[in-house]
Amino acid sequence: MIPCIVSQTPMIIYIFHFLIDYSELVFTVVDITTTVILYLSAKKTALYLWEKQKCRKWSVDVSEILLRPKSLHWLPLHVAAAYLLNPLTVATCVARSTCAFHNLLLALLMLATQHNSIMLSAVFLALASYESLYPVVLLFPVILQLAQKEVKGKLMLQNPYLLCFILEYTVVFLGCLSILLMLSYSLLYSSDFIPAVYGFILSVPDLTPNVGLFWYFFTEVFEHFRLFFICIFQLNTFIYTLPLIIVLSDHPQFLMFIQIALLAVFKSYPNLGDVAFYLALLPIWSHLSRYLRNSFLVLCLLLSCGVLFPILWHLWVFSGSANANFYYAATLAFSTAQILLISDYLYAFRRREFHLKYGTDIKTQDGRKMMVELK
Amino acid sequence: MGLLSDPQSRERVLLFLIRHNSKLCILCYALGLVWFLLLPLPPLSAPTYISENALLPGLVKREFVGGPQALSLSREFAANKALVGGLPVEWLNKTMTSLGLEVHTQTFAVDLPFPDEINERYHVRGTNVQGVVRARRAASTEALVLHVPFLPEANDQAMGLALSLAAHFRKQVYWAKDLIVLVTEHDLLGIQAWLGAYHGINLTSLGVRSSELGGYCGALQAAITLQLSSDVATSIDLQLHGPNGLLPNLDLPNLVHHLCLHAKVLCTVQELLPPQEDNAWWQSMHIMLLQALGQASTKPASEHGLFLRHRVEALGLKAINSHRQEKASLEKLGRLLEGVFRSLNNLLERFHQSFFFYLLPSLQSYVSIGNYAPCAAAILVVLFLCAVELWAKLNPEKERRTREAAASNPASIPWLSVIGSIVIAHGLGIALYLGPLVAHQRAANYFDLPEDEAVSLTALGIGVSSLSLPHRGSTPQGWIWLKLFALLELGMLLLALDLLNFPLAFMLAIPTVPAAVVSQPSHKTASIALLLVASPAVISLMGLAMKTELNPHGPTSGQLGGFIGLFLRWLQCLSQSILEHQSLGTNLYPLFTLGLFPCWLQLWHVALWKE
Amino acid sequence: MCQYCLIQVCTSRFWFNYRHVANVLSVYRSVKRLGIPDSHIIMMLADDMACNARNPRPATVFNNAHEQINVYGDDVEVDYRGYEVTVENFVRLLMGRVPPNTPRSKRLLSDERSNILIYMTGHGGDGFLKFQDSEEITNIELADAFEQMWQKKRYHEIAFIMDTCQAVSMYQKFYSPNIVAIASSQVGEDSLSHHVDSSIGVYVIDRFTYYLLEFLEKIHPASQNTMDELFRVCPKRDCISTPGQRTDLFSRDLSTVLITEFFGSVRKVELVTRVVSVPSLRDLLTTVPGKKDDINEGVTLSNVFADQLPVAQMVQKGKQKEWHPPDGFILAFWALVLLVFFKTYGMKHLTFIF
Amino acid sequence: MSGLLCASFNFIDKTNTIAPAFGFRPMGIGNETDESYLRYASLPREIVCTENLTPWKKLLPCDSKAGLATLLAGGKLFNSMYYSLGLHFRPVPMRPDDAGWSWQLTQTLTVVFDGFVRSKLTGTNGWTLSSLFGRPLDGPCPIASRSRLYVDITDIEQAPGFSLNPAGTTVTEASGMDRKYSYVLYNLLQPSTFAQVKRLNPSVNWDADWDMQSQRPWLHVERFLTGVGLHHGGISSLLHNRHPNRSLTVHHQDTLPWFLRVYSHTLTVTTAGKANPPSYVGYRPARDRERPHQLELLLTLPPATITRVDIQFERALLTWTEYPPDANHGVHICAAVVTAVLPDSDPCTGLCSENSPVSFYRPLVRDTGHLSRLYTQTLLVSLPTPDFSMPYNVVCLTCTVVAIGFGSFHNILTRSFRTRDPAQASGIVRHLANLIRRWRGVPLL
Repeated sequence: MIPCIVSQTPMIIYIFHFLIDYSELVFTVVDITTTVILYLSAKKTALYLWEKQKCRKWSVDVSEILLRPKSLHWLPLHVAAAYLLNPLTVATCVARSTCAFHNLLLALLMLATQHNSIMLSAVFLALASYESLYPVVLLFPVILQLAQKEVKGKLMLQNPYLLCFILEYTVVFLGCLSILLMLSYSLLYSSDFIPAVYGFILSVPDLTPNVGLFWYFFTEVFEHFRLFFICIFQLNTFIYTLPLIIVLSDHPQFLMFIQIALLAVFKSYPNLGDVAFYLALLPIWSHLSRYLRNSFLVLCLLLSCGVLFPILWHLWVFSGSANANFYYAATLAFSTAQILLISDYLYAFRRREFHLKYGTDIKTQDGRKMMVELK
Repeated sequence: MGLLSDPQSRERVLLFLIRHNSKLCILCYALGLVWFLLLPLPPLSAPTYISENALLPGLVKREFVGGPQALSLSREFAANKALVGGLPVEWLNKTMTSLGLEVHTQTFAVDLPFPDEINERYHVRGTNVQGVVRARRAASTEALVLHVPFLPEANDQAMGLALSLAAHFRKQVYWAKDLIVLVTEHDLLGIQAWLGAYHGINLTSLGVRSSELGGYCGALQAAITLQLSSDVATSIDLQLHGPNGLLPNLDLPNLVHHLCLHAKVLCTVQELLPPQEDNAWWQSMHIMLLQALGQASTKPASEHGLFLRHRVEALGLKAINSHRQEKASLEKLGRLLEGVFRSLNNLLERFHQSFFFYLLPSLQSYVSIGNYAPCAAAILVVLFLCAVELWAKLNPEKERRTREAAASNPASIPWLSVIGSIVIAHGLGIALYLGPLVAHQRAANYFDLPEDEAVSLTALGIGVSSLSLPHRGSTPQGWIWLKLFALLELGMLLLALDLLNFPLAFMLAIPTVPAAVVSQPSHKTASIALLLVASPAVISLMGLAMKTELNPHGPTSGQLGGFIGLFLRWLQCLSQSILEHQSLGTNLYPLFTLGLFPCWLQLWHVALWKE
Repeated sequence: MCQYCLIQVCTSRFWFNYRHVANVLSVYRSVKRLGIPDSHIIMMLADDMACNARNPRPATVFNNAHEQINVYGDDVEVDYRGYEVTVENFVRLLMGRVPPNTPRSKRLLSDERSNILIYMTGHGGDGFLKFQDSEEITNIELADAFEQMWQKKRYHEIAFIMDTCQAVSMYQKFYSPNIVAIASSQVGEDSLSHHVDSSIGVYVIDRFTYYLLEFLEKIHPASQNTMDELFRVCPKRDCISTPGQRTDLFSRDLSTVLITEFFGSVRKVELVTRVVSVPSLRDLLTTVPGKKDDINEGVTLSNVFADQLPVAQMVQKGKQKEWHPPDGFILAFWALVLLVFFKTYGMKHLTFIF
Repeated sequence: MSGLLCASFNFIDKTNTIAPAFGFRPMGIGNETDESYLRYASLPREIVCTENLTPWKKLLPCDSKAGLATLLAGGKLFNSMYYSLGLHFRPVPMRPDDAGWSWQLTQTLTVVFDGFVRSKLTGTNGWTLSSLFGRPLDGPCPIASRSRLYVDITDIEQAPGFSLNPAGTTVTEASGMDRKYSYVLYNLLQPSTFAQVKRLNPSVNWDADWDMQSQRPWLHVERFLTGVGLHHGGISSLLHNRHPNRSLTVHHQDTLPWFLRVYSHTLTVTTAGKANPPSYVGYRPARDRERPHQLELLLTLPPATITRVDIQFERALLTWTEYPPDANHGVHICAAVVTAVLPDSDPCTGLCSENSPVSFYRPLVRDTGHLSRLYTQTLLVSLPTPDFSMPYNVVCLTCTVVAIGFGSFHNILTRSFRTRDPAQASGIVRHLANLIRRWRGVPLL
């Protein structure tokens, strides 16, 4: 494991080798492209949701929670605005974090997936996971999404078509990945970059403060527990994939969204750019807002964290009058807020599904309104 | 999570909040106020102590005997000052060299955005002189600063004392940190230039052109700014706060206070005698309020302040010569300083043991952040409660509205309707921030005013004109969104301020919070009245009035009493604060214009909301 | 193998702990006076007081305000100093589990015949002793360390002297045989400093050690004082704390044990009858040229000195071209991009993307 | 070594050792020595004190019993402005024009006394051997082959009322074109030296009004930190070339620890406001916890200018066990080394020029001029520190947050929705109610 100052992949470094001179321009362009792509993919998603809603059979009196063409019509615009006008995005762009590229790749991946082009999605997925490892987990939602079009028959594991499709796609993906790795090898004639990049991501050696949970924890944790906790935390990042697949198997879109959001919270070096990205996707699911439970609380938390981060950082690092704990507290609050947000959306989604199936107001025999709860 | 997940209990809590909201708000507000009033009393204000072991105050034998030398040097300095009619650089060079110091000079030049009428300066040219006592056996990785600001008509004795102290220190072998004797011109501008050059950065928006500095001594650990204009002193006043309410680590004032007790020199803060037994509460409250006002004004208490901004613990010592009996000679003061510097020299780590956030009811007791945070919290809670209520009021609306929204055009998506006024408010804030600097030139020529008055009048003009904007919302419920936004913004603002500069935050919160909570189109008059009281102008005016009231010396001569005088002084302060923001980076003006004013304007819109 | 070993530990850094270093050094001085050579003394000083820039009397450490004796002396040997003084090093030293490249002066060369005197001072608490103000050694760790020493036959008898706050708590957990322990203060008591030297500006010595030294000054290598007198050196009225001692682990009766068995070393001279032939210095020298010659045959060094500032080389090296990716890579890269593109949508579908 | 000299050399490890490409060329004969074996490390925190001096003296022929070494008493030496002990070990030719070679061990000790304070305290200008070292010389070391005492009177000769007694033999030596060193030599081995005086105690005196402003050396280096706060920062070096009309070529070598994340693209070299690109930049980036940054520059300093070398860095956060015990004091950054070949006219004291009779370094530089190696100040960088008392709390809190996430997702993902009649209160309430009902004999819920 050889973490150096730069722990980017050889490719991106090589590309920067050309772009470094006019980087401001590059980053602005990248962000705008991302916005456009998000717009396109959101449009596609809206259509997708609409058709899905049409072709399904609903229970009675669910009219009020159904999607409406008007809202769907304005949805892509909202998404684009939410990304481009988000102060976090602007901040990321100003800070020139390579996270912008990462977001671009994710957006491309989504677009490609929407367009059911196996090759492209595989390429972008490979690129994304080549850049920062974690997007590997997006493999499953992508497969599910594509399978809905490509595979005939029900999406059951017994279905041989599905199996061979999964196989095919995985092979393509791995192929792209290995080609990328080989390219970077041919770039350096050494494979040092693999530990340098992925080792750096997995075994968290750089403890520079960020908005995540890892840095202060691994600053303070006792030496002999370090490895154990690293395993636990990294596991925690990936562990949600399986249950999510089981529960959301026929809503790959939402699955993908939740996955991206979770990565943004639990990855080892999270940054505001990731948060901005999945916040930008929220408008797609604005029809869930009815079932959100503590949106206001989350709103306040996120806002105050946004204010507290720079201030506590300044107090700790520049005026030296506060210590690390203050900033750490802010990161804790931020993570909690995000977790609440995501779990809320998940809850709302399932609740809506439930109501779509059984109707919005379920009555008992004597006409009292039944209440719904998780059991 | 139980509360958050179980729908029933959440409903119940929400209902409870909404039902008793007004009571709760009043309760919290009152709690905050009362708590603040109780702060000077024992359980909340603990007795001070020195928490850094390494200081070892008062163990050393004081050997300074340079009293007469100090006197003669100060006389000589005064003579040369009169001769040159400014800072006698050559003389200082010669003297310091003859005393064995390593001398470096730095010339600097600053151009203020507009002439400063109070100190009569516009294009400032100056020189800083810096004499270094190299620690013999240390690798000059750390340094202490003894800073003597050059004042045209005062501070000669300070210069003499500093020089003779340096001469004494030069002979000693026990230094682990270099000692810099620093003489700066043009009070804050000079020290700003020096610190900027020393750290190779510029923290202000003004370009300071300064010559290359020599004689670097590594990291500055602590600085003492000395003001002494008489041959004897009756008391020493500690000047604590720097720009933007920064405070030195509590150990530093404690150290000096401890040594003063040791040397039997009276030591005060805010130039007020330590509280006596009878009505101790009011006296300590008085001191505390003065400190709070000082911090809230974001103006450094003395030249030491800028050290604090560069992460150097610093303290201003101002010797006062009143009619009291027991006087301290220069020699005694010199020994006091010697003690201070030897203690600082003993320090190994940087100051980090004691508090950075505190209020001083007196030098014997302090209020730590943990004890005053509750008032801030209580008052912020008021805003939060109010916001929750609004949100709850909005929620049933929201669903109906979304349905309509789907049907009708998107422009009536509820919160879109208020974006206009929000943008306008902030735009006006920016205009108010930039306006004076851009427009003062023209205004001055047009009305032929002195420029700084032109500046403040422009600001005032922009501010007032912004009140007469159309307050027309398209939707009946729009004002709720607007108010919600304003409340959140105000809350965030105050939250941020509470961390940076508590006194300022508190003084803003006291008037603005009730106004913000009350303001509604339904009861206009009350909300308008409150809002007027809470308007930035009135707040700052009140602050100024309070300051003059509490000022121990009473209103200084040459100021008109009464409201007119107050108003004129307020105008001055306005231009001053703009100037200081430009030259020293104090953030009162941007805070008021970019932060408070837009919030207030939105609330104003809310109050005058028309269908 | 040394018969009498001495470990002295001062565990506290920072200038204001001057007195702890003074304690250790004054004990060091008096035992040297009683004949223990430097090679048998292992001294750990957590910070350098003598050459600390804050010390007005450089290269000296005094243990009382009159500054008669400089306990630092001119030939002091500090074996572990500064950051080297850690719990790990101390325990390793006791157990002899030092890394192989450790010099002899940093090892405790003792066997089952050696009496060891351990003197520790620093900032203590109930059941622990702070090292360097950052880590602690607990009394249990210490007791286990002694037990291991005993098992590995690293000592015959140990005299353990401790001058910290609540020092008694440190020896309560001992369970290995042949240890006699003396501590400056009971649990819950602080052991206080004796007095200030106002010209140096610090407390110069702790009370217990001060009176211990008063006692040791009277001892000379042949004196017959016994260990139990050691327990009476510092009555409560002198050092405000009450010293404690522990003798139950010690097999012999302390009134028969001489102080000098721990605090001094009486060397036994053994007369040999046979003549030992020592090779003379000249012989050694004569062997050197021979070695030198075959060196010359081995490597032929050009008899010139290296150019100290090879500007030419550096400039030439500075001019070398910057890194450039292999052409193969570039070709492959762009080829791949185009391939992917056309594979997915040929020219005709370009419109289809947007 | 560490045992021999009581110094903590065992702290030298790969995290503070660099392999300079061009600095520190072998001082001995033989160009062919392989640079790949060359290592350079320094411990900026280490203090030199009596316990180091003592073993150093023990290496001398008759340790401190006789000869010059008797002067070296810790008390006086360590009370000086500057002192340095040196041990140099190198191969040298046996005899001139001889292929044979042998090892040479050179021990150097440099002390700078504070003349100013002495003259202030004792009101006299001048010094005697005993006033500097606390005692005069009595006799040489008997087994020494060469034992001499030089007094450099180059500048001071012109001083009014200059006097030196007892007079010794004066040696003047022209080194270079315009510079002339003159020394007074006392050869301790000559019996004549101790013939008239029992103990040799040379004393130099001059009149009060002459100030000791000797010419300052051509090359002067200053190094300092810039920036405020614990995140960004910069290290700047000022290299003064005071030579009126000759530009100097210097080699600037810097070692920075890995936890300062130095950005090589921020390296700027400016002379009088204009960029002055170095003709060679050797930069080897650090690896976390493995090796430090290594920066070597070849600079050309125009005559009579100040050249400024800036480089920016960011501070990294270490794990709480990696901090030194006095973490809030900061860490010391070891000095940069500036190597230059100065013209012989450099007005520094004879000691630093190889051509001076006291020097054992026979000409090492082929062209005229002598090698001089300047070490800058060490720097004190304060690092951002975590709260050392927090580990348990942090572990608990962070795990709690993760647990909240896990718990809530677990809830939502594993359970499914059910409808329930709100009339019947949930769980425990119902049980209580039932208890009461049973007691009252009312039908249960």
